Amino acid sequence: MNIHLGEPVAGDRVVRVKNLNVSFVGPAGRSHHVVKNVSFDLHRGQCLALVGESGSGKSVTARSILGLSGETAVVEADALELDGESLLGRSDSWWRRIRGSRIGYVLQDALVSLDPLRPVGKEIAEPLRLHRRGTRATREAQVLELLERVGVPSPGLRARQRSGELSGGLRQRALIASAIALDPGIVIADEPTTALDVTVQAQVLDVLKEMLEAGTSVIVISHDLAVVAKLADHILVMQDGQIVESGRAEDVLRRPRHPYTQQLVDAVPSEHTKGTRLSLDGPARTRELFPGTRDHTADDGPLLEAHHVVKSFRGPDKVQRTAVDDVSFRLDRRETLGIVGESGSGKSTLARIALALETPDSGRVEFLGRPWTAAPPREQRAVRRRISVVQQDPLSSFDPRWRVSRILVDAIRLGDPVNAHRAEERALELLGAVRLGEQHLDALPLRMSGGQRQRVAIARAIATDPDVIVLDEAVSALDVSVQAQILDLLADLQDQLGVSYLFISHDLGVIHHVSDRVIVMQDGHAVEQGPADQIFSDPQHPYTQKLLESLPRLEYATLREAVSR
Amino acid sequence: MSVVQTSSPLVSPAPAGDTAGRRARVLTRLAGIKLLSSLFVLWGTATVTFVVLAILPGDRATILLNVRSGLTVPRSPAELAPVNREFGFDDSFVTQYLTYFGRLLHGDLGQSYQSGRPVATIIGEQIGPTFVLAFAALLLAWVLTIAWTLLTAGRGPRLRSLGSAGETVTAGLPQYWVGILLLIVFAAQLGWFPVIGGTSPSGTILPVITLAVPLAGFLGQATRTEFDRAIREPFVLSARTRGMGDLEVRWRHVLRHALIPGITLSGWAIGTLLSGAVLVETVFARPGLGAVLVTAVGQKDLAVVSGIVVLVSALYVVINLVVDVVYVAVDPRLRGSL
Amino acid sequence: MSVLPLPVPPAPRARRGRSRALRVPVSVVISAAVVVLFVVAAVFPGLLATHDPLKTDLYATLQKPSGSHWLGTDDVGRDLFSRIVWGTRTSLLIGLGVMALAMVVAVVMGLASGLGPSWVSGPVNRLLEVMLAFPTLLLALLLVALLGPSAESLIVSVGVSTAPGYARLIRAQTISVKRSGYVEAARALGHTTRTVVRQHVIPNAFRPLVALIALGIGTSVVWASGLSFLGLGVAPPSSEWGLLLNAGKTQITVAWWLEIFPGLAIVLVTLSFTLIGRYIQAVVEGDHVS
Amino acid sequence: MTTHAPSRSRTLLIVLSAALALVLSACSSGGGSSSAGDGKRIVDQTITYAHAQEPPCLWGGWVQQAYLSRQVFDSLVSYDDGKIVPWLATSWKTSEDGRTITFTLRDDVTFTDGTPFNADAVVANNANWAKGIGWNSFTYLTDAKAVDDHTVELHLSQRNPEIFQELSNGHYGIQSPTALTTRSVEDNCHKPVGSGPWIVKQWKVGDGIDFVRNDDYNSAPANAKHNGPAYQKELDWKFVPDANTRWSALTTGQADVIYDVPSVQWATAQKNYEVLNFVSGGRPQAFSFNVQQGPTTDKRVRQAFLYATDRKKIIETVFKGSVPFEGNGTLASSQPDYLNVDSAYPYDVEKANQLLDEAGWTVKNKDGIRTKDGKPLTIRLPFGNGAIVTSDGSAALQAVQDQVKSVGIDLKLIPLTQTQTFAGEKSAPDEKELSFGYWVWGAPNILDINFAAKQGGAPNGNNTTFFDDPEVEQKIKAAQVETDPAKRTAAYDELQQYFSDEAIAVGFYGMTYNAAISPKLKGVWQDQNSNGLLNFNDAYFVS
Repeated sequence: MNIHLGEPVAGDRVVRVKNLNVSFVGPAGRSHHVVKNVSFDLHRGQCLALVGESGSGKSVTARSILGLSGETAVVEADALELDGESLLGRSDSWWRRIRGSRIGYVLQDALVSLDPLRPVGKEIAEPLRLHRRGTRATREAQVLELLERVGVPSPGLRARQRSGELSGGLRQRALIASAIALDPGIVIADEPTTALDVTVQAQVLDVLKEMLEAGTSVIVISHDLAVVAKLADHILVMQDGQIVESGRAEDVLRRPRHPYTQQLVDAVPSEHTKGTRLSLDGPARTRELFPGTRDHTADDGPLLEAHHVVKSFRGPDKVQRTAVDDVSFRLDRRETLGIVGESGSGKSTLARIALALETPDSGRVEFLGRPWTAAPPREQRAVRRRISVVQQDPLSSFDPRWRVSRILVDAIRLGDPVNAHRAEERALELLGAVRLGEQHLDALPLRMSGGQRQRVAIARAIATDPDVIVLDEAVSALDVSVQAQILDLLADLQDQLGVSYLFISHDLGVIHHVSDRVIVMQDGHAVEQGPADQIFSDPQHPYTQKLLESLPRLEYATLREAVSR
Repeated sequence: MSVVQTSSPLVSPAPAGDTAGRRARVLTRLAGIKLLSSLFVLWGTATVTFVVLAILPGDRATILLNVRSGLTVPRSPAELAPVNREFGFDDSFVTQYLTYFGRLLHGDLGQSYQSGRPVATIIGEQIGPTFVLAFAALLLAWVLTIAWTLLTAGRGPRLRSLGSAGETVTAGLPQYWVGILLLIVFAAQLGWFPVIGGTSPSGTILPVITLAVPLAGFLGQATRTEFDRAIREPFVLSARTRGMGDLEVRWRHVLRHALIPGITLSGWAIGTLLSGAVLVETVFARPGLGAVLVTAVGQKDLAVVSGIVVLVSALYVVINLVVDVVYVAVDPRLRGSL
Repeated sequence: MSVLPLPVPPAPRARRGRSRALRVPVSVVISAAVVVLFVVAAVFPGLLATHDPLKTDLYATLQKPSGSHWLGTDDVGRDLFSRIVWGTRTSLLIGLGVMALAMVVAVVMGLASGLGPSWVSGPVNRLLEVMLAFPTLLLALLLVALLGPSAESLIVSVGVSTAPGYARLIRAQTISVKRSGYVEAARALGHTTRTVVRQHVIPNAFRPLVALIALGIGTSVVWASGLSFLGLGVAPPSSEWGLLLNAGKTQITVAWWLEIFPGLAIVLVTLSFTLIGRYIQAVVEGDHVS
Repeated sequence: MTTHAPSRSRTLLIVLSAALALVLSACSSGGGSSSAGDGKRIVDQTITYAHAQEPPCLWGGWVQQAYLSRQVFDSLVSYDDGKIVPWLATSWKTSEDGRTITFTLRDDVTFTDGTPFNADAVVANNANWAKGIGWNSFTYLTDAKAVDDHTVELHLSQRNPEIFQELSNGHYGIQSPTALTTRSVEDNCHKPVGSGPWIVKQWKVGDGIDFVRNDDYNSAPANAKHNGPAYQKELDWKFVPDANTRWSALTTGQADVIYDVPSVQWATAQKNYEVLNFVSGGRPQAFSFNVQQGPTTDKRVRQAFLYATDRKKIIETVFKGSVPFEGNGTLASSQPDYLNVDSAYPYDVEKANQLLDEAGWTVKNKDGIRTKDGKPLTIRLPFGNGAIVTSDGSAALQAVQDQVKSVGIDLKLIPLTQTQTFAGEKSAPDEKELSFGYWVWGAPNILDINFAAKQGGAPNGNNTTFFDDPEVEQKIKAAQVETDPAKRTAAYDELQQYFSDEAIAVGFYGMTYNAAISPKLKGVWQDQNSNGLLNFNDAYFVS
């Protein structure tokens, strides 16, 4: 399959890939074919995006251009060229000359892509040293220059620090600085904005944009269509190692032809998707789970109410820091209260207080008008089953020895000490409700996919027939289509069970999609609070405004929606 | 890695100004706590030693008389009385303990009641050879570990299993057995090393190897695990995308990470090396604390045993402090948490 | 030295993926076979031994390994192979006994330190620190001197001396489990502290113990034989392996087999238990294979 | 009053050796070697000697200390082939009642710290012996008195014809009284001052002792091969506990002399090296049956035990000729009044079984052990593992254990640690049926030491058989004060025969001190008194 990418934006072709195939030889000699007949060209100053979900072969494709697809990888291609030179069958020393100097690579997850034991300056200087550019002194100067170029404030200080001492955005920028140290003609950025707060994300995207404008060719790998939309000239959509769709960015995003692309585009939650389904899943059937146990519409008044909650912690350096400072909120029945904020804003602490896992230093939380955080442990336990939780990393919330059935039965019997046989049946019903089957009963969560685990976590959360579920970054680690399925499932559950959500996320799109009302948090303060639509359309607080400005929006998707629906 | 990632998001980098002062205060406080707990450990070990030796069967005065006269007979009260008086063996345990501890507090380790020599002198004579042995063994173990790890870890399956097998086998070797075999083969048969080497450098080689090989196997296991893990870390790939070669990646990036668990083990390793030294010194007839200790325990020579115990536990405390420092030197991430 | 009862290094994590994890490495299978063989030797020494291990034959002393004496004979004409086989009982029993005792002590101390209220954990921690400051052999030496030489006192002294190391591991594990997400999840579900401790903390804190025990048995055999070697072990004519090594030492120049084979037996047992232990560790820590 | 004076021939020998020494020193001042009958003599070198055990102190009552003391101290008299010859004392006489011995001392001897040797020195040392050795109950020595500057009297609590032999052993060395009174316990322990051929330069604990020559030495015993400073400049005394290591040190040339050759190498040692082999005085490694309580009070059980064991073959097999079999359990073969009873109790399993049947131990339990009234025939044998019984000795005991099992005796070997051994544990009559051990002593009053029921009013700890027969004890006491050699021999023969016939104390092997010497070194000799101390004063190398 040879896909024409349209007109080159400028200049000539720098990378040519024709029928690239990559397989990995497994331990038993079995071959695993992960990149299938991929072809594309990259031209000078062009930004090419590889889009797809985890495991679709994006990164392996990109790494093949650096000869780093892996020790056990078998790389075959009709053509694999860099500036007209073939990249096939090259020696290790040849590759070493190419890497860093002609192709820069920005790995995903800057947290672990910089050596945590070495100062950032050394890491950035490393390509210079390896390719014998300048002396130690000139390299030091150059590092500062590079840091400045990628917009790192006080570069002198930062160069001496280690990656662990830097924030995520600074780390990501340092990583980019290292990749562009030798002014390579091509930069490959693998998920450059994943796990970054939205304001930081915007800064990083700006750096990449500047590079493009300066004539560098960029290959950006991302599952985030909004990011891609902001940068890419051309998009390749990959699924299971194959390119399923390609073309100019605008065309692909606006008029996705392949069902997979359409599904991807639809799955992105935003202000426009509110009330719609993101996935192709039909509605979950959960209504019959708790037939007539409780009429959720009966009692009025707030379910959960926090009054002037303050909580501070002593850090490892023995310094007191206020994590949550005078936050109040109320959560009503069938309502979703979104709490949004960047990392360190105190969202998770607030969640733990809402779960009465932490006791606030001052202020209180009430459940159905009765003391909750201040109640004695015995009374708290009686309430706990009515307030469930789904965490970001479901795996760590499961006892590693327990299989799904035991996890569920444990929760079921806590809510309703039924006999063992009945509990098993209930477990199966719960699994059905979260769209898992009987075959998962005996599975260990470790062996399940991220989406499946999150479904198990949700099944456990609803097992006790709760009134409130606290969702702490519950969908943040999931691929967009899986996220879509989970969000749909959550919507169904709320719809059918009348449960309320305290939904915590750093993702503005997700928050907007799910929330009735939103609290925006910054440095422990609730800076703004109100109905979701109002906050998103007319933010009052400067911080909220800044957040929303930074948010890359999927403008093309909006267009598509307007056209097709 | 968990160490890094647990750094709570609540801890934002504090302004530089007051950090230095605060850190100094925190450090002083921590140093104080460390010192106190060290003193406690010293007191504890000295006390345990006293108690064990006190309840150790065998009458001290009898042992003293018998060792002096080369007999193995029970002694009559008439014979024992003067000895008991001389050494205070007939005092109550509390009195003996207070006397003993009072002396320790003054830094007086007392005298061996067998030879009448000050314990400080005895230890002073013997500590050198044992330390040379233990530290040389630790050094050699590290050299072996690093070389072996660089050579075999993170490689193809065959080399990897060879490397790991080598470690597993050597880690399980009984030292005294290795020592005997080395002594017979390399000293007695081949004559490459002296049979009774004493503390001479050539006589130190075989004992050091004997101690180092099993330790290297053990450190190697820990290092390899971490090496295999670290070499799969993204920062390694990151370094390679900059054009770094395989060897340099291992040396500059991976090895440093791989050393961390081994360094933690090194503090503990000194303890086992001292244990091992007891056996190895016996095999090689090498002077050192080991032989003195075994004899002193055999003769219930409290002053000598407790002197060695206090010394070794002081060493333990110091070594662990050193390990903490080295640890931080290798892993600067922990600097903030100190 | 697998002298190493203390900190057990994390085993290489088993590679993810079902197909891989389910396959038991050949080395582990062989180790298991070796262990089974030694266990048979320990339980039914008569089945394997070719001679009476105590039967002296003054007319067949220091015989080289041969068809009638597979591993040769010692200086009073006893069959070395049979002595090693019978010695397995003592040596393995000591290894098991040491681990049993060490584990009881370590579990009590580790749990008290990891789970106890501060008035319990504080003193226990201090005690642990003091015990850890004693080099293992020194403590064992003192204890053997206290108890006199016998298999029982070897068990007690090596067990008590190695326990603090294990206790520290158990404490660390307990604390990490206590802070784990699933304990929090169980609390959030409304389980009582007692249930959480019973259902999650204790079982998970104990999970590494199986591997630890397997690793520790080999180590204990080596420790105990070291004490025997110093003349502080089991009484003759037992053929505990350390004792065999101690006796073989004097004959090594003319009868190498007396020193080599008992040593190999120790190495073989230690190695097998280590490989099994590390495999279990890999399984427990990495993947959960049923 | 009997007077012992040096014989003429001895005097001649001393003169001759002194002359020879003069000649030698004259020659050696010119160069490093001089020629002698057996090739070129090399002097002023270092002798390296590898010994086994390291005592805490250089002198004292333990035999390991005597080896060292002998290098540094001289004694009053020396023992040579059954005779007492002069050393620091030139002549001596014994009073009528035998309780006062008067020594005439040499007047030309100085200790290495410059203190002159005289009667006061002997008085001071007598006090030191009483405290530092603690053997006065065996030697009956009480106090000493200086008669004049060079005449001294030693007083005894009872007649002791063997006192000279005892004084000539290594423990009764004479130290500088100045050093004893003015220096610390530690210094006197580790660097004592004597008038002997060697001076302690340094004691490296755990490693060895460096001795240097006493260049002014002029007080060799009459039985020495020369009088005068040692031929070699230094003596490196290494402590090497492992027998194989010592042997390897000899074969690789690292040691010139080694103590206690491993049995397995004895044949090779005899072939390739000069070997010295001395069976110590006193009592051999012997079995002592508990005759006070338990099954061994029955003579038939004791005899059956002995008939059931092929003791001679065991010793031959285990020790391979380095140590002799010894059937006498009361006196060592090197004792003048020793009686050979090796042919008593030959290996005879049938007889053993028959005796046991007669004694009523007829029923065998499932383990094949004989029982009587339901009680098994168990004989407990605690022994000092390492300290008293070597690993070879332990192997021999295990062979005994296996052999007696075949007649239905359950011999339980209970090894004691050094602590337990020196603490005198497991020595009560209800804790053991059998004891095993030796007693190095230079005189036949060992019988009194070992078989007297009481000692100084208290139970005699050295009496491991718990033997208590006033009549026999009387005979022992009479024998040791008997001055007529013929009567004395007869009395001791009777006693030895008695203990053998009654199977109370029966021997196993001679307590042997052997050494192997490199062919390059000549002239090393072993004192023939009780513990076979090595003399390096006369040693010289040949090319």
